[in-house]
Amino acid sequence: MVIEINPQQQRKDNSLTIPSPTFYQALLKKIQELHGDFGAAAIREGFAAKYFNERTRIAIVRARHGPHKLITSVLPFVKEVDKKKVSLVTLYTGATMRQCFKFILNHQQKKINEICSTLQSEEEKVAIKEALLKFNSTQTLS
Amino acid sequence: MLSPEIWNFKAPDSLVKVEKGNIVNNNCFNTIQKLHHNHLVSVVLPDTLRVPQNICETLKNDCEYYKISNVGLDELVNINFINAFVRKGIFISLSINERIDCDDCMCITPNGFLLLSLTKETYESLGLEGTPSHYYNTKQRYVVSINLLSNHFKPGKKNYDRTKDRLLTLKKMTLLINWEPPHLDICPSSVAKYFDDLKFDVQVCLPDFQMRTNYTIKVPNFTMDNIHEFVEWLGMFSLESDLGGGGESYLSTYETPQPYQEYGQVKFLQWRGFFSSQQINKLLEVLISHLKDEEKPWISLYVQGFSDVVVGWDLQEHHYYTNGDNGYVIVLNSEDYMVYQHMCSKKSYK
Amino acid sequence: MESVKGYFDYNVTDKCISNNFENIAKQLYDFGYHTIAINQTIDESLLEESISEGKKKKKIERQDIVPSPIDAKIIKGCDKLKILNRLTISFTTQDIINRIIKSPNYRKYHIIAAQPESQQAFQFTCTNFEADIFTFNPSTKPNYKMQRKLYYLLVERGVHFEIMYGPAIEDSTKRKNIIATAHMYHSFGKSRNIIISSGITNSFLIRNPYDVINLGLLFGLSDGQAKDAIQNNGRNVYMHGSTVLEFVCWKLY
Amino acid sequence: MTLTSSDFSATSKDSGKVYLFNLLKENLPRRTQSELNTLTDSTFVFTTNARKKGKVVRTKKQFLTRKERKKLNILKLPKQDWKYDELCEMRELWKQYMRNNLNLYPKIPTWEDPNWTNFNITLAKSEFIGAELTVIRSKNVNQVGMRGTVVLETKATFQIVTPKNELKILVKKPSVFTFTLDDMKFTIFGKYAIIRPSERSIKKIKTLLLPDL
Amino acid sequence: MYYYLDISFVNQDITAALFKNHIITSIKHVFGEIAAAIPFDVVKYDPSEIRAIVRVTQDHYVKFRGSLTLAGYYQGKPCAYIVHKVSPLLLSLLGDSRTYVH
Repeated sequence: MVIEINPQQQRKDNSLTIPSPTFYQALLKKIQELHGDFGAAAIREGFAAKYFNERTRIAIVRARHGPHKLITSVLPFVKEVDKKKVSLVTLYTGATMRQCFKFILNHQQKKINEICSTLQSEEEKVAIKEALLKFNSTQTLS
Repeated sequence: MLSPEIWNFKAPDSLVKVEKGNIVNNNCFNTIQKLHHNHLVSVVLPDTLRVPQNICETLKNDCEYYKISNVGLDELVNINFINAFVRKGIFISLSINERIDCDDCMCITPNGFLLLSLTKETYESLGLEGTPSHYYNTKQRYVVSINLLSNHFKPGKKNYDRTKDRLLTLKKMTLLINWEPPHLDICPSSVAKYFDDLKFDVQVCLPDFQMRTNYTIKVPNFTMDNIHEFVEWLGMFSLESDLGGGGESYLSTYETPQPYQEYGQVKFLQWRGFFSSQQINKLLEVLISHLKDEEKPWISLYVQGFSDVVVGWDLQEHHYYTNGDNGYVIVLNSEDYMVYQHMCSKKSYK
Repeated sequence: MESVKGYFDYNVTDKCISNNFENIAKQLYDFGYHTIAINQTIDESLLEESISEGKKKKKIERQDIVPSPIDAKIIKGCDKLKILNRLTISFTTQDIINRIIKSPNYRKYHIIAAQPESQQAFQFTCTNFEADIFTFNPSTKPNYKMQRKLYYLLVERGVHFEIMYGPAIEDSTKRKNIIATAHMYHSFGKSRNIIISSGITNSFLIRNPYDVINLGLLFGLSDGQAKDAIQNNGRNVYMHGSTVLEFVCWKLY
Repeated sequence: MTLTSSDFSATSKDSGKVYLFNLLKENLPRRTQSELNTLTDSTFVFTTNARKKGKVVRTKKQFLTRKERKKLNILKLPKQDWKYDELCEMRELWKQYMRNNLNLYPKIPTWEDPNWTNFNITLAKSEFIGAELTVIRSKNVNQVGMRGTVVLETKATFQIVTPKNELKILVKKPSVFTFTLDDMKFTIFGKYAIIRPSERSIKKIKTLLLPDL
Repeated sequence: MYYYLDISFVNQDITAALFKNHIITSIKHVFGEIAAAIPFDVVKYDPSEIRAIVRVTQDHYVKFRGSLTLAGYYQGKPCAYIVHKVSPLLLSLLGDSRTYVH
């Protein structure tokens, strides 16, 4: 699942730094709270959450086919990660990593066009473009 | 990697058959015929001040049954026993203190079948022809059926001798016996005397009878559409649970089904023991005659079979997954009747 | 080779032998467990000192590392209850096993359970250790990697996988480990050859067989498998436990 | 250097040697000329795999072929006229054979003793003809309860004579047999005994056997 | 479409409301908040024997009964729920032929 994390107070270049383990712990705690021991045990096999890109605030969560319903049901309730007020939005749930990365690429493409239309000066456009595309798809999940 | 079901689990299912119709051509009787071994009978009589004596008597006098402990099964196959009791009158018997899902059980049906439900090991060392049970796909349980009344089942015949000495190898069981003599002058206790001479310890058991009256009860009138709520109310009433009296109570949100009337007294009668289907028939006739002469909203009769019986409904195999109940509810009023049959499910567990 | 019947409970720990075993056995029998196994464990750690001090003293003391099986004096009231002896060996390396197998007490046990603690030990159980039950320690996460191939290898050799519900009742981390391992068994080998046992230490943790069948559904077993978990698979374990080396075996008359 | 046919026909034994000498002198390299005269006494075999073709001697036939035996129907035992009590001395003989077969062990071992396995192996290798077998458990149900003296044992069946003087064929695979010797009761699991009796003494049975049907 | 359970509570005596409350907490413990909202009714409560009849919908029955078996502690002290009889028909809880002494 591809998730976008929107913090409450916007930083100036709206980037957000969250270490992946705390994001993983926050999700696990919320599932334990909402789905109890049974839920926490059900998703433990093959559950991984990685926070990828500070600037575009995208995280990827991997879960097995049956228990992924638990995660989608928990995401709207996650309010606070690493003592920062956040709200999670699921952008895409796909079965393979390739699909997720393809989605992320054209998601960022859309983001760039948005930002380019607002900015006028040329060099700002170039800076934003290469910052967004820094994300490389070869990074594998832990 | 396939992951197990974690969201909605399916409860073990059971089979319900509902049958409605006009009281004139009711066939409650053949449903009663189907269930041979009955353990618990309960009757609900709304709006009655005094229960007529003949209702209480039908299942009380001469309804004794006998408990015989550690009987070898070859006694039941011995020919003069068959000629004396099984051929004449209606003879039913059942093994108790044995679990149908892990031990070996025995039962005799009125039409003269001796049925054994055996585990794999006892079946293989018994040596009588049997069919693997429908519910276990790994052939862990077998059902052996011996027809006692068939005419070639006589001493001297190969089949008879083999059955007799093979049954010796089975372990001894405690049995319940209920025999109805063909005509009235033979006393039903001659079965007990027969076993007494053979030096088995025989106990006479009387069915225990309870009667209870509840006052000012909201009774739903019997309509053909919401049968389930009606049967549920019957259960609530028989177990004396709170019938959703006041407003919102924390404990239970149960309300009596809507079109109800208030009655001063409602009687609840319950018999427990070992009854044959003929005795239940007599009780139903008495109830129908009682319904005719006194005007009643409705009358309900609930009969529950044994949970460890080899054959549930008319030679259909019975099993005990987490609950082994088979029973039926009959509700009558002046124009129509309803039979609510509740059986164990027919699916074998995979 | 007497026939064993009724429901099976293969993990009555020896801790509950100390305090009034009678009413525990009585309660088990009334619930329907006609065959139980008293479980004695050998932990590898306590084996260490016995070996090391053996070397120090240079005297090979013949102390047998396998405790002698508790002979169940017939408990009052339920002589029908069949009591077996089970030995659980939790080990990380292979060399302990050879010492255990050689000890004379080892052959007195009806059922042998293996509890590997490391990948190498797990590999050894899969290939050539004659165990009847494969158990795991609920309080720690399993530190060996299970695969589908190894699971089926164990299934062909007739080894049964044990899930305990006693510790699941006591403590929530144990409960999570047990449920996660049960789901892992389901995803690796469609939860074949699974038995559910109690692993009880006191009489409050005993549950009746139909609750255990319902618990089996939660552990990812189908309804037939849940029923077999405490009934037919128990019989297979007993049969596997008493394998004979020749097709002729004998008993005194 | 081409040989003409005349060389061959005219040469007698010693001229062959001379011819050989010249042949070697020409072909061998210069350096080995001196050893040539030492070569005279070694013999060279030029024909590679010539084998003496002897006449094939057919071994004399010891026994009838299977087809002949079938024609004379020796293979099948007669169904009728068996006398159970006539076989009693055969039973005694077998008991005697089993006793001295088993008294190699002073104390009969139990399951825990170390020599339990080889006690079993001697049992497995012993002969069963003449034993008094009863079937205690079997998958096909009408075989259960049969009792009799084993008269013939084949790969898949025991043929027994029951006390009612009938010859019965018991299939080994689905059933469990027992026989008693003085005060000891022996159980045989049929499905592991499916070996031809002649091979049974030779074959090593080392698999793990489940005592179950 | 309902399932009925005949449950008795071992070890301490406890009032009806506390009984239901403890069931809810044990469900929350095992299956979490979402499952704690399972609608179930304690239809009959007998304080002398601490025995109750509970009605639960059919698709929540397995989770409900699972959390009952996995409930082990009440206010620190060990406790246990014993399920005597279970049936989709309420009338069959009137009597159990297995435990009846003739």
